[in-house]
Amino acid sequence: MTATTLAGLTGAALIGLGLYGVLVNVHALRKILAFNLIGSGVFLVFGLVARRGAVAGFAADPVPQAMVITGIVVAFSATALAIGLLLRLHERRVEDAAAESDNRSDNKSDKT
Amino acid sequence: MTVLDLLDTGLAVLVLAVAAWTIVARSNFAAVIGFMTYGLLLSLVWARIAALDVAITEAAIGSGVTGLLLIGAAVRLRALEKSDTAGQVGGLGRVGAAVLSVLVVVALAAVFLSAEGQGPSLAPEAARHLPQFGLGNPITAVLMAYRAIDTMLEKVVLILAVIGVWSLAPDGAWGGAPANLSLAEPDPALVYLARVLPPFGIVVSIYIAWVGASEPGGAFQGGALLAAMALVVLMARLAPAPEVGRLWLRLVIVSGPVTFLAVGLLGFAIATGFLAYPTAYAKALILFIEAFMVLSIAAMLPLLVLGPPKVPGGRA
Amino acid sequence: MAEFLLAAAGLIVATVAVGLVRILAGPADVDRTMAAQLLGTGGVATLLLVAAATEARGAEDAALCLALLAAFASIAFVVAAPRRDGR
Amino acid sequence: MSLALDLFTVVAVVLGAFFFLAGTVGLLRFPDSLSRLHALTKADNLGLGLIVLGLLPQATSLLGVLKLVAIWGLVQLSGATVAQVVASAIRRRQDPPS
Repeated sequence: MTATTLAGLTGAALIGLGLYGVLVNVHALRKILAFNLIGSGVFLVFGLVARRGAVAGFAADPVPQAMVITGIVVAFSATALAIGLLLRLHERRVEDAAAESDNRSDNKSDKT
Repeated sequence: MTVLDLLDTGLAVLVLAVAAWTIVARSNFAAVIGFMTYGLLLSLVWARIAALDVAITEAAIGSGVTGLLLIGAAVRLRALEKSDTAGQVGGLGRVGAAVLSVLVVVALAAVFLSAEGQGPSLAPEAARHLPQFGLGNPITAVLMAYRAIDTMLEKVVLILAVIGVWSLAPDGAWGGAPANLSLAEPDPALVYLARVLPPFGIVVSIYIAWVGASEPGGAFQGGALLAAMALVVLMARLAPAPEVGRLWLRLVIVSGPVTFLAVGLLGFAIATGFLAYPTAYAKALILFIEAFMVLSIAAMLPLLVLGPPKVPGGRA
Repeated sequence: MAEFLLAAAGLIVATVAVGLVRILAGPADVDRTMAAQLLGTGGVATLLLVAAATEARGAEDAALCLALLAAFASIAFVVAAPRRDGR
Repeated sequence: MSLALDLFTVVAVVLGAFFFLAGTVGLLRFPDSLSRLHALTKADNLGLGLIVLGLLPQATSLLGVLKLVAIWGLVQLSGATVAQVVASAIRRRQDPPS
């Protein structure tokens, strides 16, 4: 078994692990991590595809590899935005909880 | 089985073990540290399958900016972690998810194992036109010439992410500065590192970006390293986080894609069309674009880590 | 020579991999960080050995990136970690 | 000549790998965080240092030599800083400010 096939199988296993994590983990941060595992698994599959395109003196096909680099950048952007949203949501929850406990003294709050 | 096979197998097992740990770890913090380790191991795997460009990207971003982003989030969400057990997936759900995941893995593995031998390849095609651009690294040629529009739009995606993160600011803080990365007074040793490391870091970033024309490396990798250096300075509080309303900051951010677009449009006049380069100046133009891309990447990645503005600015 | 260098690389990966048990066991997050730091240094060493053995173009540059960012993760941890408890 | 250089490489790399082993054993076996940190710094300094030293004769160009030395220097700097910063983090945890 070559390093390349091994990397492909690792990619497949990572996709599976990530899928399990996205489905099972409750915490949103952990879902983001798991989603990134799926992403890097897919990238490794691209690595396999690139390596299968190794012809006539080339170590690998550059096109899938370049796509992986673009993919890593976009995945990072998406992760950063997701974490930004998550943190803001958390802040709002804390603010709402604080406001609710303030209001509780004078009127009955109806929790949504 | 040779030594190299053993090394590869060991690496694969390690990657999977650490990945599994980030799924099952009890605390978010432990999971995040696992994820940083995972990025590092992954870059070793990329180095082993002849994808050094990707290995450098993964090393620069995986062990740098991503880790800081995730650690910051894990710390701020710590309170949430303990209370939030509602909606826990039950035993049956877990078994179902596990079965589904195993099925996916088996199906994918079967496909990969059945696809033996040569696949379709664009490598000769990519290499044939290399001299035309004066480049030696086919990946840079793919990124900057053959599929230049992808790379340009990728930078636009980064800008959109920055705008998205900024737009999460509370109303009063718009145009102000993001919160500090460190909560307390920084350690003197860290301040020392933040003074000594960045000069070396700047040299290495420029080298990686420059060498990308002929060897593995490139603009994004160089920019990500530069971004990490900026974050070291910010962590040591040698410089304050910039106010997001500043004009210079916004100009730096858009400089990369705008230069790319301008040169692309210039292609109508001096070459055969949009994003085409005249053969005589191809390498010079590509490096010109890359220089601005390094700058805007080095500005955008730290901004994504810093998060939305929190402190009201002077001239919002 | 190449075989020897690769064997050394394999040995170092195996060694620091065992050290990763500290990531699982902890007990404190600071111990986990130390294991990650050891893996970082081990990764640099591995890349250098593989670069010398297989003459893979760019492996040294990847090692250079890792070396430049060697302190990054640990510092990020210490800076972001809450003050009182490290657990 | 080349045999002597190869021998030098083998000895230095083996020693370097040994220090990685020692660092890992220390990280796993030592009872508290500060002594584990002590073990870790040995792998950072001596382990990588000896491997770089061993690889120097195998370098094919001046740039290669320069890179190896730069890598060692960067890891030294980072390792020293991390040891300081982590040690004070451990201390803060052990005796919280009153």
